[in-house]
Amino acid sequence: MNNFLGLWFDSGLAQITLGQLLMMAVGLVLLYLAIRRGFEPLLLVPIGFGTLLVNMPGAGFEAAPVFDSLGHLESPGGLLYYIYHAGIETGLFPLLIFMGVGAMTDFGPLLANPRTLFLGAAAQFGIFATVLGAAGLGASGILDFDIRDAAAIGIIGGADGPTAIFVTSKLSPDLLGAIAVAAYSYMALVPIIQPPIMRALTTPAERQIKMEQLRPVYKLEKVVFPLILLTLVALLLPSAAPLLGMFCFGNLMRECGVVERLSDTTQNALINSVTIFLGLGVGSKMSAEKFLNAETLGILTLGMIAFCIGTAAGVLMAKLLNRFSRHPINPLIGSAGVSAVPMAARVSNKLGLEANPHNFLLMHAMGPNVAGVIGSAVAAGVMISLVGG
Amino acid sequence: MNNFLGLWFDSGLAQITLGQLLMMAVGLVLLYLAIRRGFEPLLLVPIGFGTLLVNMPGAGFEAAPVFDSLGHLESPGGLLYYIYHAGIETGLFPLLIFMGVGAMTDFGPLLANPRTLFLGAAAQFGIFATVLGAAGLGASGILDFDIRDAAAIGIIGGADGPTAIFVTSKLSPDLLGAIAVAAYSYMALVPIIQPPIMRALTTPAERQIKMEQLRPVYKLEKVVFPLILLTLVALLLPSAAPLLGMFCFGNLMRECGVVERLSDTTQNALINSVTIFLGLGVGSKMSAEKFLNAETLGILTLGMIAFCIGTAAGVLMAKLLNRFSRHPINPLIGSAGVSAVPMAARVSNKLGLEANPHNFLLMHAMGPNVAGVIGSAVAAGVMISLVGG
Amino acid sequence: MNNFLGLWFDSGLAQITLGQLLMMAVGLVLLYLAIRRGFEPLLLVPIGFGTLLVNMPGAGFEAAPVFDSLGHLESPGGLLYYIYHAGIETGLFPLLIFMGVGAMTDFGPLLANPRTLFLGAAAQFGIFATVLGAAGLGASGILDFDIRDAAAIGIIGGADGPTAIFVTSKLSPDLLGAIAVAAYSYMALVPIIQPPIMRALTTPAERQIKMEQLRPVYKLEKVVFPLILLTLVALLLPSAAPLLGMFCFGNLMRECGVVERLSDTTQNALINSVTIFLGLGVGSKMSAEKFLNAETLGILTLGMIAFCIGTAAGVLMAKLLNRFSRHPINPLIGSAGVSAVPMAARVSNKLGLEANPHNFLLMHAMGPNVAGVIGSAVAAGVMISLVGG
Amino acid sequence: MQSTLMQGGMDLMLYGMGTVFVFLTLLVFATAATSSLVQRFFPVDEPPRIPSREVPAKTPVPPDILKAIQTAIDRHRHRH
Amino acid sequence: MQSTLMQGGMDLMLYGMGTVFVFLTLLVFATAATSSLVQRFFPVDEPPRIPSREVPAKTPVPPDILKAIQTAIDRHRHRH
Amino acid sequence: MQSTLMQGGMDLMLYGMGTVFVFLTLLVFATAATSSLVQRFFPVDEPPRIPSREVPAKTPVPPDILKAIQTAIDRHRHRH
Ligand code: NA
Ligand code: NA
Ligand code: NA
Repeated sequence: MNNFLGLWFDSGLAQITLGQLLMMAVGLVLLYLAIRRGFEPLLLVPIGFGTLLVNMPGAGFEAAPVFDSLGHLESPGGLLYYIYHAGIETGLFPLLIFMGVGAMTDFGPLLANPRTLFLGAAAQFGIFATVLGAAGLGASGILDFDIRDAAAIGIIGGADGPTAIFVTSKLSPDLLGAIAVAAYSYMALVPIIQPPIMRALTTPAERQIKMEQLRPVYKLEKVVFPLILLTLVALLLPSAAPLLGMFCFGNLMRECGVVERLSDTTQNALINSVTIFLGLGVGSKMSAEKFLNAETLGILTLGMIAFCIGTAAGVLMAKLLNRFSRHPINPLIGSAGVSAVPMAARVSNKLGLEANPHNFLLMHAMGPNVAGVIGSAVAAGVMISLVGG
Repeated sequence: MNNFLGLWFDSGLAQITLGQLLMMAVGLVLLYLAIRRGFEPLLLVPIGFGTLLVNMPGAGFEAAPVFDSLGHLESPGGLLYYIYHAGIETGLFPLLIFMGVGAMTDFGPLLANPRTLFLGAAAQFGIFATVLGAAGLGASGILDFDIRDAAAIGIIGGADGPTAIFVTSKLSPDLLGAIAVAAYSYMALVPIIQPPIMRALTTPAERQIKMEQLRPVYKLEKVVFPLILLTLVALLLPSAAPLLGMFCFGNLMRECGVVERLSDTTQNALINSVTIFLGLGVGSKMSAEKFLNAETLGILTLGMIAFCIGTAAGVLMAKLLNRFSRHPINPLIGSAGVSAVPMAARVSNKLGLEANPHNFLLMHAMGPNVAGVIGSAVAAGVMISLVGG
Repeated sequence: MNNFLGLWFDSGLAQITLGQLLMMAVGLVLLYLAIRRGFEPLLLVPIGFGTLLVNMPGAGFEAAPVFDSLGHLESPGGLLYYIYHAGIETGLFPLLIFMGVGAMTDFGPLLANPRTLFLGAAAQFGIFATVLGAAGLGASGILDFDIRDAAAIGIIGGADGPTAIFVTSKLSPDLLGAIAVAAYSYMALVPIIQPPIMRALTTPAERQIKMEQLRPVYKLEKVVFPLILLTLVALLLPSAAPLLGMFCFGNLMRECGVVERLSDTTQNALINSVTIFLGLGVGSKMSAEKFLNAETLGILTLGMIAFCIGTAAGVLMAKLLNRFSRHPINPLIGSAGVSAVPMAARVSNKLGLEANPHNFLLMHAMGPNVAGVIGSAVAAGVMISLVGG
Repeated sequence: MQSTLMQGGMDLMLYGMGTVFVFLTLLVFATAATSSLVQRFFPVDEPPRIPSREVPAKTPVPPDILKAIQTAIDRHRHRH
Repeated sequence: MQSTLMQGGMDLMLYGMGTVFVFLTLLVFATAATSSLVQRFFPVDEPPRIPSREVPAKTPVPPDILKAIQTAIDRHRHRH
Repeated sequence: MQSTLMQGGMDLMLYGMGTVFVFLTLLVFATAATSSLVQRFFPVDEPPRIPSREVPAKTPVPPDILKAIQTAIDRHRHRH
């Protein structure tokens, strides 16, 4: 009979808390958004499922291993415990993802028109404006944010998932769940968030600007670019070196043309495996006490604002550049500077076609798009350097 | 001269024990069964080779690393030491395999005919009858089994390799080698073990029963199924959550249709890599002192009995269901409830064709077949919950 | 203002040392050799890039993690720290590479003509002559080598990257960078280093010797070969068991024909992933204090000598065998005994075609070529056994 | 001691088989309920898939490769 | 305390945006300089690649498979 | 000390080359013996494979893809 009672007290029904129930609902919502609405499914399916797993009462997915006094394992830890501590706390998974993203990134359009780097720079204003906003909420006592939290929240505006996870796991790991969810959700919402802002800040005439055909790019330029980027990082901002170093490594493997085997694995089996574990590991931070609070609402709101400001800053910078340049720039490609590769570039293209059915902006927008990845990683480096000490 | 003597005393010939020689023969037999007889080669080739490696005298495949007092590595551990402790003792490898199996499993036939879940439930009787048998051998003093050993031995009847390895590594790690070998060997022997039992328990008329064509299954049903299964696990049996959670995760990735990249890697590079390491790691428990004893004989005998009882229980349950149902069930598909996917379903199909050359049972038998996987994982959860404390 | 100064003092420019600058130049040279000159790019691209990463001032790629007194992580380690300590210091990565190499190796030509194993044996003389040379330089006080360093340096002559890394990480980890760079560079230089020696030691008549067509090889011979090799290792030289055991395991997976899934992953996703990490991890040992010294010059010189002696020994052994055999052996295939698969075999083929346009030696040279891999692993085992204690 | 062991085995069997049947029975009902919900409320969601007669191949040819093959065939046909 | 937090946020913004712009500006110059060097000194290195209009497929068909397809097509044509 | 080092190097060379030759010689005999056993007792086991003239490609086209190509070709031929 004791056994039977044991089974019952072990059961989920007897142990479940309201918070866990709500978080399981959150997990299901994330899965719904990912599967039916197409919200960044590669990450939100694992994050959503991880949320379900970690909130199952008594399942022990997050349990730490127990060792006896001699160091022998008495009871192993849970799967998500190992994933989080081996891959996210150490930063390994975001860095490997960045290597894979580097191996998938074509810098051709950026090299053909390097000025688009300025658009990628401007769009990072969304990050820092949001830092200020979060700091304001913290300073006024409305929400419980310190400067490290503020920095981590700001990075949502970078529209770059692995960067956000890397920075947050270093600066403010308790906010990891909310920040990752916000970052990936808003990246998926780019086609809804950006167009009104882009239309509001541009005239029809500006939206019809036709850009010059991109010049061809030599293979050697592409091979040398990651090395130049790495050199600048080494000289100016070593705290951005982990992210950008692995990014450049992946890109060099892609472009050098002599290690296709490695580049191929990096872009497929390796990044896919790590993506699964990264998502599950982020999910392991989706517990009720960390997610169901006012701070999460603040993070979601601030993240949205960050995207809007970044979008606006990119568009305005494009208009500014247009004043000083004889090569016309369609300001619609400025919004692509927030990164969210390649969604934001597609949005630019779509609005360009709306204004002029013969105006293909996709390749032009890929320049600021990948520039935004570099810009966010630089911003991440500054934050880790200034407040991560 | 000292050096030369050192080389000689280091050599295998000078150190080898009779037990090691016998275990190397066991390893070769496993390789023979896997390669020439087709016994579950994906697992038995690595297990057999791991057996050879761990029994090579002086090779140190199982050596623990040595650290000095400051925590610096003085001498690294052996490959199998790391594999076993990182992947099997922690349960990570069986769980990743289960994720891959989930991503390979099509629940369509089960959803088209959910009653077949009862067949998967009945076949688990083999597990628990064997627990009782092992407990009896232990209680009578014939063999040295306690309740944890008995539970681990019973799980052989689940006909599910990763489940058996997961449970055994938690409850009775010393028996891991024997239990894994028994589980995989008998899974391979299903075409020999099951038919006589199936024929004995059915009449020719029953074997000729033609089942109704399976109804088509909506994609949405398939997407929702892993979530329903997970919810039931969360509410009723959290101790089965690690296994079934990862199984459901893999299956959701397969069916949701938006993460093909991840599902593909899960079904290929990831499960293949883990399978290699899982097999080698199991092999590392195949040492003479753990394998060459009366308990192993008992395990092999009990495991065989478990398979037979499970097969019989599945067939009898199908006959019972037939009494109460207007939709006919061919009792030959009951035996597929032991799992051993897809071998047991093929056996059902083969015997069905023998009875009536137009009677294709394969898809009908896939229902109880995958139900048996769920049933064994539930049984595993009960055992971990009741005796794993 | 403090923040700004902080950013500046954090910056690379303020911190960089001359040694780091020079090492970054070394990294660039390695990348140049790999990408433009085709020097073993699969390894030298990651090693070269790892050299850049580890010499970036303040980037912390090699930083150790910091734990507080309760064992919680205060600050995570750098990527290369984790890679080096998890994969190279433990020997896991070289062993997994060896498994992959085994799965890629076809022993058919060797089985058709087992005498070519003698050529693979003779070519190992390069290893041991170099050990003697390094010991001489150490004994005379010219360079700071002890017997462990000498053994590790000698293994360069094995022309086998993972073997060299495995031995060096056990015997002399500080020399790992220089030794790995030397090994892979000279493997790439085989088409330049070997031909003059081969021409000097053979007469035109000898180079024109036509070898008998290789006999067909049964599948069963190929399946049994890795088991025979493993048995000999188990009996005679357990210290070579880790390398040769994994090599045989990979080869058995390849040849047994029932685990194509595993063999395929071993030859692709798995070996590619590990190659990336192995290269980066070796790069992490490319710091100025470990690489920019007289010892590195000594290692590069000795490594070159090792290759030359090995080549010569192989050729001379072929001539010796020819005296005692009625089946003619073209001495040009002797040089392939140093391994450097398949480059050395291609060199033999090329020189054979030069001497006689109808003399195809490629398959004949693959025998000593793979024999050289076994020979080097045996030599590695002797060294680990004699000086690794 | 001995009888405790047998008692433990009996307990395991009873609670085990009980849990297995309760669990799978609930799963039967939950699945059946969901299926009828789906068939009633999302029936035209998409054409249902008829389970094929064969066990599906475990590593299907990736779609991009199939497309490449199709492209190659098409190009080939044009050249004729 | 509160004002320190706002001050920290302001600092982050100023140094952050400053660094981002300085860094990317330097990158613009470095990239442009490299490109003109390449175009001047290594112009015939190989035919430059025109960026395609489409976002490249993330998992292209591996070259060996393409070759196999080509081979199959060729063989097929010979049989006709 | 110094002479110890030279002595160690000599020892390594002697024992090393000795072991390498003994080991590979035994391997020659074991291999030859096995081969003749196989040829005598399992000769018709299956048709022996003649080693091809080329170094085999390291990443062959997977069989399922080859089959898909073949299928595509066959289908294509039928359509003509
Ligand atoms: Na960005
Ligand atoms: Na089962
Ligand atoms: Na060699």
